[in-house]
Amino acid sequence: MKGIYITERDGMAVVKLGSGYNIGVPPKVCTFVERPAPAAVKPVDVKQDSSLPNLSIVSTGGTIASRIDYRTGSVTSQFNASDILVAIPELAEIANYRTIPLATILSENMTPAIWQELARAIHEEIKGGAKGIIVTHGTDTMAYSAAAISFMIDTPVPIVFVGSQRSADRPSSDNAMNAVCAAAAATSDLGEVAVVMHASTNDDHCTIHRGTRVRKMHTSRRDAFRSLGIPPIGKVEYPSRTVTLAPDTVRRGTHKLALHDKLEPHCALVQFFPGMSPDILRAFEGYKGIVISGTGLGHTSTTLIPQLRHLTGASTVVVMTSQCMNGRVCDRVYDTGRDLLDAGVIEGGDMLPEAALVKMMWVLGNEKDGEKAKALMQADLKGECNRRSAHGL
Amino acid sequence: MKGIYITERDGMAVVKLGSGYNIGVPPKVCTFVERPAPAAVKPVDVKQDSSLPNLSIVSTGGTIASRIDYRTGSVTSQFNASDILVAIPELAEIANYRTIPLATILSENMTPAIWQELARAIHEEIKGGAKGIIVTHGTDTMAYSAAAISFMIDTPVPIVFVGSQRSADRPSSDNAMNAVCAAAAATSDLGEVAVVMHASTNDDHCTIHRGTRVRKMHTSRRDAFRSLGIPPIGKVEYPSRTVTLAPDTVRRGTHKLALHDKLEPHCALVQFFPGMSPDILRAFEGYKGIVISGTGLGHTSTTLIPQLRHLTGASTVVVMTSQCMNGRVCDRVYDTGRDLLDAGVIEGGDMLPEAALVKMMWVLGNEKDGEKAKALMQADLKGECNRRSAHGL
Amino acid sequence: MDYKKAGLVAGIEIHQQLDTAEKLFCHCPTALRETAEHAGEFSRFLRATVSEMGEIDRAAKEEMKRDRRFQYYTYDTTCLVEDDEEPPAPMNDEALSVCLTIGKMFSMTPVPQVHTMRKLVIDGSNTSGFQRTALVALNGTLPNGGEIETICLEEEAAQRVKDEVFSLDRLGIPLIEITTSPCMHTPEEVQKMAEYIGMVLRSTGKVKRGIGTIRQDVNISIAQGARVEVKGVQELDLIAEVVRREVQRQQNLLATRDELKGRGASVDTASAQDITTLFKDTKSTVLKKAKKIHAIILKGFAGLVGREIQPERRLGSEMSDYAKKCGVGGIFHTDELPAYGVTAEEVASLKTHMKAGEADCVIIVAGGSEKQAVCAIGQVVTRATIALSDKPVPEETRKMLETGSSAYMRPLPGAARMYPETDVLPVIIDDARWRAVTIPELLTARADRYAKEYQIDLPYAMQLAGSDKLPLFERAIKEGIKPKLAAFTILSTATELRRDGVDVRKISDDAYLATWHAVEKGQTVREAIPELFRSIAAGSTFEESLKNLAPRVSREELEAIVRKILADRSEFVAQKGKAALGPLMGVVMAEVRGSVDGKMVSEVLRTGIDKALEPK
Amino acid sequence: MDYKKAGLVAGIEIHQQLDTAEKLFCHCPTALRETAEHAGEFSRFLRATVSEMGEIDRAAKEEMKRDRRFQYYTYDTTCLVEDDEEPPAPMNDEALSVCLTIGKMFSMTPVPQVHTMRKLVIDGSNTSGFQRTALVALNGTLPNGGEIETICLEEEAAQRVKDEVFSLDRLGIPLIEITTSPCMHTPEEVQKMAEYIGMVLRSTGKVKRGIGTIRQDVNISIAQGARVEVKGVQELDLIAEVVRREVQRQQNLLATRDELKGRGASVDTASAQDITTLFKDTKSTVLKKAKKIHAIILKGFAGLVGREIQPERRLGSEMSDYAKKCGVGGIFHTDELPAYGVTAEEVASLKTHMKAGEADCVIIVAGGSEKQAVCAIGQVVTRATIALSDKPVPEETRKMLETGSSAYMRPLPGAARMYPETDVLPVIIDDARWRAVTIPELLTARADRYAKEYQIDLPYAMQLAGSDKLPLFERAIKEGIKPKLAAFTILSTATELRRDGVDVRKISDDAYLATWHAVEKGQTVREAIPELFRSIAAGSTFEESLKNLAPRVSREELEAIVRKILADRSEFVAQKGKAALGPLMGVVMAEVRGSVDGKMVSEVLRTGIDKALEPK
Repeated sequence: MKGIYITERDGMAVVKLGSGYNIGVPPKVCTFVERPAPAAVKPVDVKQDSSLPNLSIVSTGGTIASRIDYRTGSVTSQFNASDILVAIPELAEIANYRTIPLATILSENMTPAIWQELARAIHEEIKGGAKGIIVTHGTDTMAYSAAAISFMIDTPVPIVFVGSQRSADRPSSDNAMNAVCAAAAATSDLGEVAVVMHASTNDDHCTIHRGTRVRKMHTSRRDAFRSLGIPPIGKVEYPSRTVTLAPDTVRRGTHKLALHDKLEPHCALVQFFPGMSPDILRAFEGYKGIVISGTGLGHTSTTLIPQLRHLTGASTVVVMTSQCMNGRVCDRVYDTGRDLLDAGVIEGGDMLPEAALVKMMWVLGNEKDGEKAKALMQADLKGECNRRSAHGL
Repeated sequence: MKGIYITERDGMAVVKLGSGYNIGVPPKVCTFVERPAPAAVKPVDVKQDSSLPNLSIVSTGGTIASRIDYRTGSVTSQFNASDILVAIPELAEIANYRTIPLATILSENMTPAIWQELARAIHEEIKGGAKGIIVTHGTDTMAYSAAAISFMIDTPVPIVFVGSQRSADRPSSDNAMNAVCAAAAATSDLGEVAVVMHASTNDDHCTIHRGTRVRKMHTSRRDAFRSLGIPPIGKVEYPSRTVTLAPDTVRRGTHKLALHDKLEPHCALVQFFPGMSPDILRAFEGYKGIVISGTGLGHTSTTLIPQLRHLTGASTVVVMTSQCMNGRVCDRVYDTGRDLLDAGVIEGGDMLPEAALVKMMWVLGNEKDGEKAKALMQADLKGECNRRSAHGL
Repeated sequence: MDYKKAGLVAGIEIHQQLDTAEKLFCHCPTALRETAEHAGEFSRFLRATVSEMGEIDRAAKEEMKRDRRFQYYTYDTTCLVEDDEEPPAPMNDEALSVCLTIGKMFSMTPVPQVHTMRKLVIDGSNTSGFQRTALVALNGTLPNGGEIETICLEEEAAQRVKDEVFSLDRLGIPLIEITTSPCMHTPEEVQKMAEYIGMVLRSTGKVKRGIGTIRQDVNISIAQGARVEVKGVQELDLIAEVVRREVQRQQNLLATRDELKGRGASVDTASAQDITTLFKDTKSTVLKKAKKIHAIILKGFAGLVGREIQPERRLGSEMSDYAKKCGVGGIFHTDELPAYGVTAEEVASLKTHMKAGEADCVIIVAGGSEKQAVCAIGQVVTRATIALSDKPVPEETRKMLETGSSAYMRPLPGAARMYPETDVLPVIIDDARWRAVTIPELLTARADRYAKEYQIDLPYAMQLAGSDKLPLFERAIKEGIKPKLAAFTILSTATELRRDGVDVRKISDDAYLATWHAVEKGQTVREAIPELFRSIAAGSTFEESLKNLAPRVSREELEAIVRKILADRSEFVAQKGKAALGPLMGVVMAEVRGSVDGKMVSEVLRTGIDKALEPK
Repeated sequence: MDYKKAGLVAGIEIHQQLDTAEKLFCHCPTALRETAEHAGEFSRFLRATVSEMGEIDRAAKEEMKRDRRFQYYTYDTTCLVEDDEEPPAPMNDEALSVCLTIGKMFSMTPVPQVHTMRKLVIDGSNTSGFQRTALVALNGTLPNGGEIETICLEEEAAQRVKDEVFSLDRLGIPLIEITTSPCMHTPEEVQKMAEYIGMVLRSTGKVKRGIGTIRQDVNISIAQGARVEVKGVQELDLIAEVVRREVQRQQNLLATRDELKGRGASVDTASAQDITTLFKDTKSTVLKKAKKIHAIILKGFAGLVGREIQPERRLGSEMSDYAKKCGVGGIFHTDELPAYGVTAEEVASLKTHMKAGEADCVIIVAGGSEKQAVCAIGQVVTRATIALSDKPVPEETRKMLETGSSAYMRPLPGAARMYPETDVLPVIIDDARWRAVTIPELLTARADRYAKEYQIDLPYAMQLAGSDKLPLFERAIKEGIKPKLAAFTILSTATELRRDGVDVRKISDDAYLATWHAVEKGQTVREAIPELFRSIAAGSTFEESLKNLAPRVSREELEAIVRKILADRSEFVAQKGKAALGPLMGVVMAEVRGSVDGKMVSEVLRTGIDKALEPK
């Protein structure tokens, strides 16, 4: 039996048969016949329409397009404008694209340092005339990154994060629809940092979420991303690509371009749980700030308070958020809360714990005065912290 | 001006005037006149109907009933059957009550040790003939406690956790409706541990949630509790008190009474975030187990993996769950996931991170064999871990 | 009427909405909305909390008589705090400042540490079941010798849409409550006091204006009578009348009691019975609809139940008010029957059945259920028994009816239905803060100043200072508009248009200002303002309205018009001479439809007349 | 027909659903559902992925011709894996074991490390856009010399409800695919092979039974022809006929080509044009509805487009199939016109307009849009050009029509449209596992055993072993039911009732068993089974049916009945003597409506006859 040797896996030689099936066989039964010439990749060159707006696509590793070599079964991520337009032809009707390959990481490996590079790259593109930015990003930490860019850039144009929950190498992938909707959002009247992803399990529309108000709320569904605390800031219908923005959504041109790319990475997010030992908090000594994901209105057990007081005494900023994720922290209602306030913990309003963490990195990176930093943590900088909790949310 | 001295607050003497208003005045302007005799509390004695089923109400500090002394403005939590029936007369139509004051703590101070006491008390009551148990509990950690009791007791009768999001001393409190619905659930055909709380902001029905599948999802709303991963296991209409159970809900009498009250408190829950330092994991050396609340399908950054491998090598059980909170962990799809599996991390299926933590305490308290414990962590013990993810969830 | 002799003692409470940016305990705007704009609804029950004494407040108990599900409308301008789904925010400092200002204007003493209390209110108007209120200042005096007991800062209640439906837009708007001591002894004194306090409040420029933004409650008692609070007097002009009628009511109740006693009247509780079958063939629609009809005999009450104790109000009305708390529509009594479709034969058979004598009055209640009917009869017994008692005037909270009479609302609330709002931290008013409070110019002083500075007649200036549009006037002055133009437009033009049926409320302050600026810049003339306003009130924008004005008339056109008018009226001109100017001004102005400045018209007309009078 | 001479080469692929507890890549049950029970719906688009060569698979491309939104029905027995919203679970080990068992039965070699692949399928039947499939075993041989090339374990596709609507209940059910080598040369050989393989599959007791659970695809080619795969042959009996007809089709296509060549036929692509206006007054409903009508001349094709190449199929049908891929309903050609409401006059004017000669055929397509019409004409050109070419039989996947003919479905899929399913880890089949696989008794062997052990006639036993109800029979035996009772009920009673119009599918296995147990326990008798089954099939439960049976007849009652019957027929009895027993049995049984055991009837009747025959 003849076949193409693909790889070694768990001690077996994986061989692709003429029928297309792979099988794993002991290497010793294989005989080398010949090394076929690598398949010639047809160069693709797709014309772009220069009359359309210029968008820049910055890639951090989320793939918009993939290519499959059926001869070997291998899948390759593709990232240049031509490749993307071959895979998703509708994109060519929306804009002209420049592609900036910033990183190729799985998003769980995202770091504050890469956020800084990303912010600088986006800033450069907008300065260079891009009418909108699309950031392709793995979905795991996309919400954190979108929040980070929200704080780091004052943007006059849309900065749209997009990813896919089903890999681009499958016909059912959400990549194409998400990318098309992201491009539509990036050329729309939007003027803030957003995440654009499937609104439901149907291929019918995408939701535009504010970068500081979005959270990945499902491990695998297409519609994993949800706005918390506020309604979504817009939607994009598919395939019509009609963009509708909410009344409060920041419009294109509202803000002047500015880059504030400092971050203090020595910050952490800690979820409180019953029986949590104060010793765990010792790990954060020397940290510039920690965000507590407390229970209910923003509590920890009383036993943690001395250690928290110790941290705030040592100039660690401690911000209280709630693991409930919806609603507002209020530490004035119960004794524990008042004790926490007394220990120097500050209320995180209705911020998401994750957004609060990212904001803290930004605030502590940019404001060295402790009291001012605390005030900034409680102020609404980029829609992350609302004074009012609307009915129905 | 005359008034009743109430207390000292922030250096001021708080005085209640004849009109009912409190004002704070400097202590030096006050002159003692007389010490009025404490108000005689009218003894209340409400007849119970012995033909109704016997329920036991175990209190951990959540209050069902409060009493207000308008003379001084003080609010007192009440916890004996008569007091409760005076405050919520409908309860008398549902059952006969025994009250067991177990603890009076704010629920953020709940500990595994109190869970053990609670489990033993409930076991005792059921053994003693209670047809159902109501546990009043602060809402902050109610979901954790309900999960703990789910694992610790095999119960033939309903064990219903209930609390209120608005304090019992206000006319709008959800306490009465929640308590009435809880009593209805506790006398129903239910046969498992559940949380019964408002279904919406309306006073129209309560939802019955499975103890291992419920999470507090809002800091302050009445309908903060939500079933995640499965639909609610039932509902109670109000004021009709009609109980409807879902088809898969465990029915009364399905299980034989048994108490498994061992817990291993040396367990922790850790949420991963971008940029998290591996040093933080050092705090968990010597822990029997940790639950990671990872990103997406169950990931941490690659930089954490050596430290996780170190922990598993030292016999710490490490279970991966997802901070997405909906959906299933699957570490076979991406490289990081496969590396985590290789490092000895085990997949937590579709368990909630909080339920996984509580389950871990129980599993490690009851099963000393490491491999068996790991298998138990992945098995479905009390509905906390489903093999299938239903459409729409 | 000698009120001194009657022993009249009266006090008032004034509730005034404050015009702050945000509500008292949340960050929502203090905007009132159309109910049609509501964005969501929810429904709740309220239940009275048990007091330390094991008792429920009597007012609360009364509210609980019916199992009521309240429904609430939410808006995009309301939040989870109004929904009672989120702890309150800290007390609005702007609102507190307004209270302190007012307190200082009344020479009051501020409370060193202000505590927010919960005042039990379970009629549905507060989603929490209580109203948050804080005592801010004490012991004020007025120039006229009146005394202010307290100033409280409260949250406004939700507006009732109908029945058990409330609108949350109003809930939480800051409300200042000013309570005088019971220091007044004539109806007129009371009204004057209310007028003065209102003027002081408006002097701050931080109170809301317009219908419903201020409400007076009047406390009235006479010798032998009882303290009665008449709530919700919105028109200042009615205050004295309300006091007069309440005095009348209490005197009549005392007189009625004396007559009843003289007759040896009694309430025959044993006579209460179900008489549903008696009316099974009745033509009375109310009785026909009833599931259960009960009746009771009030022995010796005949004639007195139906006798007027206040215009349009009888003892029967009082009983009816009580009975309504059980959910029935009211009562029937034999003093008023036959009527309402009940025939003389039915009345006769009722009296026979009840074995009622000539001196007796039979009361009938028609209930939707047995429970309702029994409850209603119980309420009738309660009220009738009071009428016979040593204290025939019950202490009550009453609501004002349109004409100044009043109807029973609920018992006077117990003073002790308050307990601390633990979700709101106390606020310190220290010396520094109190010293920093500045007192604004009183409106009366302001009127004097206007008169002097702007040469406006004093009564006119007083009117202006008291006007809703005062802030607009102040803004106009600041923007350089001539004071007289502004004052005239506000006080005369707008008033005339309103009398003419034009909905001048639709003209925004911005439209006023745009109009004035256009006049000042010569884009239009003063005389065109009425036409402009008519157009704006009809829905056009200011710009559209200006464009659609009668075309500007050029000097040449004006001269031609004047020539024609003078030619047509040459005899008149010849006859009147220069005095023709006045009468003819009106004719020309009407012709040019106000689109030419009067000065120019007068100039051209004068020249024309002069020319016409020139010897030919 | 000499198939050897024709060069027939055929192979088959058998797809058989496995009867496992859970699906292949998730933990859902393998239950089929009524679409009315669906609990949710969603809709998706699928798009072909780009291959390394920048090309899209030809079958996939064909599917993409239309922009299709697929709609899916979900059930409470499906999950997020079927929704393509969750990574697949590891491969179902139970299903793999069944495959290994079958592989061993065919003496195959297992794959040491089984890799799951994704096979591109974008017709909507797979939510992911691919079918997961794994090659499990290779190179088998059959006793009759046949060869099995491969066994694959695949997931079943979603069932099409209609058009673009699919039901997810079937998606993911494990499917074994058995592919023979192209080793067969007569239609009958192919059918025998399918029968044998089916028997082997059923021998495992782990395959699903009933309509749709097994599907055969037949690969057929003849000399000069081409490989054609006819898909979806569900009835075994039709396989030989399908082969015969495909041979006939290929031969006819070759002959047609020769004739076309002889005529010098050609496709006049330049003649393609819009002729919509030509039919603007037509009475043909199809043409009237069309937005655009296009036509083309096939020169020299006259008569051949309409000539039958297979029963009910013509070259025109083939062209029509191709055209339908563009969304049109089909084509018209002048070989079949006038017809379908198109008049002779219209045909004449068409031919004139198109300048078509006598030997030419004009093809018309009626499209819903310009794009559709152009696409359809293009497809007609493609197919006509093939008909003229050196290879006039295109390699195709075809679907079987009811009678055994076939219609074009799509091009043969490229072999290389597979790539690894990275979400599923490979599975090792090591020696230990392979050795542990046990081979079950073949159904043929089982029939022999039944015949011997249970004294059942061999043909009857063969029937039983081959029956859907075999598992029921085995269960009955295990539960102690008499084999003959079970066999008789399954093979005779049920079959007769079915022929009688009774819906015996509604009788559950549990009902069968309950019935047998009732017979064994004497609660009813064998003769009552048909009546019981009728009642159950009509919707009653077994218990109800048993209760409503004709009342049990006691021995006394039976004796009375017999006495009466004998008395009524005394002459007959006297005449026939003991031989009257046979005929009268039927009469008595009818009278007692099967509610008495035949043996007792015969005994009582015999006694009665004996008594009647006794000399008086």
